[in-house]
Amino acid sequence: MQSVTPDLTTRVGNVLLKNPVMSASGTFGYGLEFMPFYDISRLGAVIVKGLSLLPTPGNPPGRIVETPAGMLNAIGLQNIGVERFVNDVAPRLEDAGAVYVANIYGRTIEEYEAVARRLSDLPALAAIEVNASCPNVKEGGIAFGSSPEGLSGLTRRVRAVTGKPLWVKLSPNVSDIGAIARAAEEAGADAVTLINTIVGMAVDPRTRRPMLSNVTGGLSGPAVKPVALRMVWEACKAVKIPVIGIGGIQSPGDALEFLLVGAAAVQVGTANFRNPNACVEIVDGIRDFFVREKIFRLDDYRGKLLLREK
Amino acid sequence: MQSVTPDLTTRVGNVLLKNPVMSASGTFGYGLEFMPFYDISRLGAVIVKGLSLLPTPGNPPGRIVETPAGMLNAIGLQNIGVERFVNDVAPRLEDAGAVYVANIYGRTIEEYEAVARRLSDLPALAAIEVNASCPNVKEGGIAFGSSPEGLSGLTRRVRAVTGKPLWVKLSPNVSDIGAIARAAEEAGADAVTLINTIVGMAVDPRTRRPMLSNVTGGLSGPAVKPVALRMVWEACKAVKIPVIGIGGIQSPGDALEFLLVGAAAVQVGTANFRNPNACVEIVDGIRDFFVREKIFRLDDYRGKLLLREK
Amino acid sequence: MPHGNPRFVHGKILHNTGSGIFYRMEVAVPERIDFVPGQFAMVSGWPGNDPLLPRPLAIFRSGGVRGKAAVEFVYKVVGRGTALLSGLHAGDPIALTLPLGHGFEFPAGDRSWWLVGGGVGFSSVFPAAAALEEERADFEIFLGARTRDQLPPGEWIPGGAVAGRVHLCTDDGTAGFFGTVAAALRDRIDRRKSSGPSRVAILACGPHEMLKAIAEFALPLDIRVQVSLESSMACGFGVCWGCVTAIRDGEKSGYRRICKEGPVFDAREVVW
Amino acid sequence: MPHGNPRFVHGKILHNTGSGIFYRMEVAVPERIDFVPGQFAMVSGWPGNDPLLPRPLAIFRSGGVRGKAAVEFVYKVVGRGTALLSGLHAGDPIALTLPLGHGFEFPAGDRSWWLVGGGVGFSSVFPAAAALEEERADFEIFLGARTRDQLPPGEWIPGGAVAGRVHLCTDDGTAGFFGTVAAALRDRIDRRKSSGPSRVAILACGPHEMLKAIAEFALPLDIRVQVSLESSMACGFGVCWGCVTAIRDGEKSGYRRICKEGPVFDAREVVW
Ligand SMILES: Cc1cc2nc3c(=O)[nH]c(=O)nc-3n(C[C@H](O)[C@H](O)[C@H](O)COP(=O)(O)OP(=O)(O)OC[C@H]3O[C@@H](n4cnc5c(N)ncnc54)[C@H](O)[C@@H]3O)c2cc1C
Ligand SMILES: Cc1cc2nc3c(=O)[nH]c(=O)nc-3n(C[C@H](O)[C@H](O)[C@H](O)COP(=O)(O)OP(=O)(O)OC[C@H]3O[C@@H](n4cnc5c(N)ncnc54)[C@H](O)[C@@H]3O)c2cc1C
Ligand SMILES: Cc1cc2nc3c(=O)[nH]c(=O)nc-3n(C[C@H](O)[C@H](O)[C@H](O)COP(=O)(O)O)c2cc1C
Ligand SMILES: Cc1cc2nc3c(=O)[nH]c(=O)nc-3n(C[C@H](O)[C@H](O)[C@H](O)COP(=O)(O)O)c2cc1C
Ligand code: FES
Ligand code: FES
Repeated sequence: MQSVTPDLTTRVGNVLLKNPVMSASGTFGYGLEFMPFYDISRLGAVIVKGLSLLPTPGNPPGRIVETPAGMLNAIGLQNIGVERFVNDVAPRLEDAGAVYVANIYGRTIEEYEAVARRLSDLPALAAIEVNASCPNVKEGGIAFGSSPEGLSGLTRRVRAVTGKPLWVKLSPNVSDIGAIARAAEEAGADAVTLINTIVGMAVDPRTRRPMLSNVTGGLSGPAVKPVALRMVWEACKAVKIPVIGIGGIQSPGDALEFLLVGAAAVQVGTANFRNPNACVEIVDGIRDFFVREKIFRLDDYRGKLLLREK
Repeated sequence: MQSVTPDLTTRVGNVLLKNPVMSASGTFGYGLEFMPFYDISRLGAVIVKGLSLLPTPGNPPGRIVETPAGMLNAIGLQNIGVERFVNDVAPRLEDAGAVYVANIYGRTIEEYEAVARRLSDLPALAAIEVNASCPNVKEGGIAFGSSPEGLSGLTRRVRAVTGKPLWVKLSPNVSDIGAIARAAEEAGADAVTLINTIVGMAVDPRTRRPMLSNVTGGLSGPAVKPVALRMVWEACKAVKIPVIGIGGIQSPGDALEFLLVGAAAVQVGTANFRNPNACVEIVDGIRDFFVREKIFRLDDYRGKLLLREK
Repeated sequence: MPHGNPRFVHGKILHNTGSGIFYRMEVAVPERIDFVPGQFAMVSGWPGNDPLLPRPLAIFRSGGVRGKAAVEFVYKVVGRGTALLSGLHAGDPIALTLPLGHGFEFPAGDRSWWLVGGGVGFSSVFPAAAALEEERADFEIFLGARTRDQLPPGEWIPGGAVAGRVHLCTDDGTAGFFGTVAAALRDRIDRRKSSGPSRVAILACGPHEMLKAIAEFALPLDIRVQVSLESSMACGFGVCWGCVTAIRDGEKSGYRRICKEGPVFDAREVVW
Repeated sequence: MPHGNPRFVHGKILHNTGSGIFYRMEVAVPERIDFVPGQFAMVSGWPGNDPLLPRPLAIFRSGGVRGKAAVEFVYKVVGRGTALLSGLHAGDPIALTLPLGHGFEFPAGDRSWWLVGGGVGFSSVFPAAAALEEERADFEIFLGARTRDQLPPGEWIPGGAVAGRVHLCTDDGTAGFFGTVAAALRDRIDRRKSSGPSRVAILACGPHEMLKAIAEFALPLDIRVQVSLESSMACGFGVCWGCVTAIRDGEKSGYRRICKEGPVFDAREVVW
């Protein structure tokens, strides 16, 4: 008996992805760094490091620290700036056949607008993901991202300057993730991505100093997965637009958990560090699981969490 | 050269503790269960399982699930009720020479008041810790605990019915922990305890069912330590009343991190499960560290985090 | 047998070797551990916090004296924790909290004991058999497994694989009785009608479905059944309330801790 | 030497044995790994997610052909990751991403190479020595350690512990030069004034303070110094921006990734 290859395609708004696995911004460089490891066109999409209007130097060293089953980072959004991305990187991503999405941030709403506008010149760019939630720079959008009103304003303004599909990346450092997701939806987002990192801290009891130059940093990795999954589930219940799930995904099983609670697609971040092949191994693992469980289409599985009736 | 025994005493409001290490509510039973392992009077204090007005059956099985470096629980506050605690347990804790604190919750503010009132009859009870943050029962106080207004109301009402020192245990599932801590302070709390568990979730991709009967549960253990430490630091900056730090503490080093950012004392929860001696080993480890580093009094170390001038 | 107080001890592995699908691990401990068959230990023997929680394993054997005391466990690799255990070597450190829980009860009186182990469940009924053997009590052992290779080696059976006393059952018929251990028990009861089933008491440990099947046919026949239940556990000594099962006991019905009031329960009280 | 593309491979430990304070671990890999001295691997060989991140180790040696290829590492146990590595046995699996980073450069031209390893830093300078030995280039080795037992075994030194070519230095004087390796280098320079220091190039790996001391006295003398820097790393291949150091390079100054643009930098560019 021959097994039918399951259909892993998924839609994020009007973006059609060949499978639901994307790389997470800030953990995948500009995508090109992974080409020695595998053909990046095999991913649903590549999300590149957060881009700002001008090149950004980032925070002083003492940028990462390992924590139990996780890590804190305070990179401070070091990046080459949107101009070099458009000129030098984007053409090479296109040559590689990758579907790619640009993650952006600004110190002010005007900067967000400017970056979005410049990126709109790239015909092949699949979508713009607005980082409204970086905890590591004062200007990283968290000011906009931690209240429904702030997020609504930012989303509306960026929405107005670009025809590209607009994904809004949400902060988990909030009381009510559903309300935040709804704010993004009402302001015109085509999808929401969550979670960004959770603000955390580590200090050295002997030297009495913080481990990060920035004092606090963003927690990511397997440690946060249970929190991310709960928030994705809540967001899926709160909005009609697609939800992209992220946070601690390391294995096909982890990705399936997010799809099961309703995510349209997932992103894989910290897992790339330990295993550069993590993203493609997750694609293959999801396919194998579907073959084994006789599931023919992603849509027959997605959001099909079984709850006991009360 | 003989080494001086460092002075580990600490004050939480007007409660004097012989050392800053307490057990965390819900992870230490009623304290008596630890007597085969060690003399519980060696702890700063014993905080017992959350007590309600009437005995509470708790949630159906499927109450715990392990996660990377953490665990989710949805016990649903199963407990023997305040009456049995006062009659059967409290006298035995007193016989054991333990300093003990009762953690309480109610389905309504009136129930909180009733439990607090009944406990005030216990002369030896050191303090009442109000759980305003249990994520696992609708009535667990999280409704009161996730907004400054709700918390303020609850705190004021309980404050009015008891002369006991009042500690308010805060939920980490909020946007601004500083504001929540201030609300408790302004409403008359003698101390704040944080963090309670972070709401999380786990599902089984094969059976498509939640792993917990309650669907979501509370995340605890080393995984949450960086988040807890950051919140404790923020709370210490926000209020003048003592802050009791908790979340993922497993080792003397972990406890020292919380003291360094300003906690007056710490609580140890999940760590008791893997190592029943965790609490006393942490007391001893802190003492050894102080001896090694020639620190004579806890107060010479507490809150002495060194930050670079900006 | 009285249930003693638990201790937390640091042990050192003496040997840890696989035999078919089972591993048998002996651990040197600081002092002799007395236990009641059915009691267990919480075991953790890996560095780091993932997995975080210790794993419950029945105490299979315990012996020696202070300075030379040792306990033994038998386990099957089913997931991450047991896989980590199986990778440990002689000399490696391991932490144990033990003895824990409420074990099997052996009320005095003339009766025949039927000890039933499904899968790795034999690990808590063999100690019961060893105790009965010591008392020269009358017992039979029923062992169920999916296939022949999933049965424990004969030499692990207390008193040896005495014909007539040990009944092997396999789901695929590759050894002994062709069918479930519950079916074999029923069979045995039918053949024994004459002497009256009320003089039999069953002690069982194994998959939930097996225990349930045994309770369903044995309880109506007035056979006393004690079952050892399983659950995920965080603490193992009664302080987290994570491991409960619903128990029916008149006024006192409610959720009971498998690690404290159990793991052994009277099958009549279990809400199946 | 050109810097090849990195790969992610699953290896199997061939041996992993301690020698004094150092472990030497050989790993069978699917295909031959060509590397430039100073390049490294990200290594993770433990189950579970705690510790989460792989650990950087310099490639000490690489050889063999497809099917029989192997790489070797030398490490010192300083924390949890290296402790876990030291507990692995022959046959255990281990994951490697390699070769990574920008290694030492060996510009053509007649010069004398001084290779400096402080602590376990010899692990990236010995490969450089081996390459120079192959080219019959002129080199000397300086090894610094706190005490005699913290020096690598003589037989690990490429070309052997040839007198006059290998200079041992200990902080406590228990072997060789009594003082830091930087002091020994200065000493050597003084004694060599005649032939002109400009024909010397230094390659160094070790504690930051040692590298800084070397740069401080050697750069003003116009000696070219390459240093291999360390940092905590998450990815090791340039995608997380976690491992940066400040680099001074005119227009292009800024934070550079130690794992990608380094670990070897021209000492003139490092902001010490
Ligand atoms: C009182 C008691 C005594 C036990 N004695 C023994 C013994 O002597 N020998 C032995 O081999 N096993 C015994 N077990 C079962 C053993 O504890 C589990 O197999 C073990 O905890 C699994 O850990 P893991 O990390 O390998 O598996 P995990 O990775 O945690 O889980 C793997 C699979 O096993 C299932 N599982 C996990 N824990 C349990 C559990 N406690 N009960 C049932 N299924 C579980 C999971 O749902 C999952 O499907 C006992 C259990 C209890 C409660
Ligand atoms: C490019 C490169 C090549 C290296 N090559 C080797 C080698 O060949 N052999 C070898 O033994 N070591 C080498 N190291 C250092 C090695 O990576 C660290 O010793 C190791 O990561 C420590 O891990 P751990 O879990 O044992 O210690 P941890 O528990 O993580 O830390 C223990 C202590 O070591 C310190 N530490 C941790 N990581 C580093 C680091 N990267 N640099 C400096 N201090 C650190 C910590 O601050 C802490 O004080 C290299 C490092 C780099 C960056
Ligand atoms: C080193 C690092 C850098 C990151 N940089 C960005 C960024 O530039 N923009 C962004 O939106 N998220 C950034 N993130 C957040 C991740 O995209 C992701 O939301 C988070 O890490 C949780 O997923 P994970 O647990 O799979 O890593 C970064 C995360 C890490 C670890
Ligand atoms: C099984 C379990 C039960 C708990 N029950 C309570 C409770 O009754 N009342 C309460 O205030 N907190 C309760 N908590 C929260 C802990 O007291 C503590 O705030 C939390 O677990 C974080 O600390 P830890 O990481 O050290 O466990 C419980 C936690 C666990 C794991
Ligand atoms: S496992 Fe904690 S109460 Fe049973
Ligand atoms: S370690 Fe990730 S960029 Fe260097």
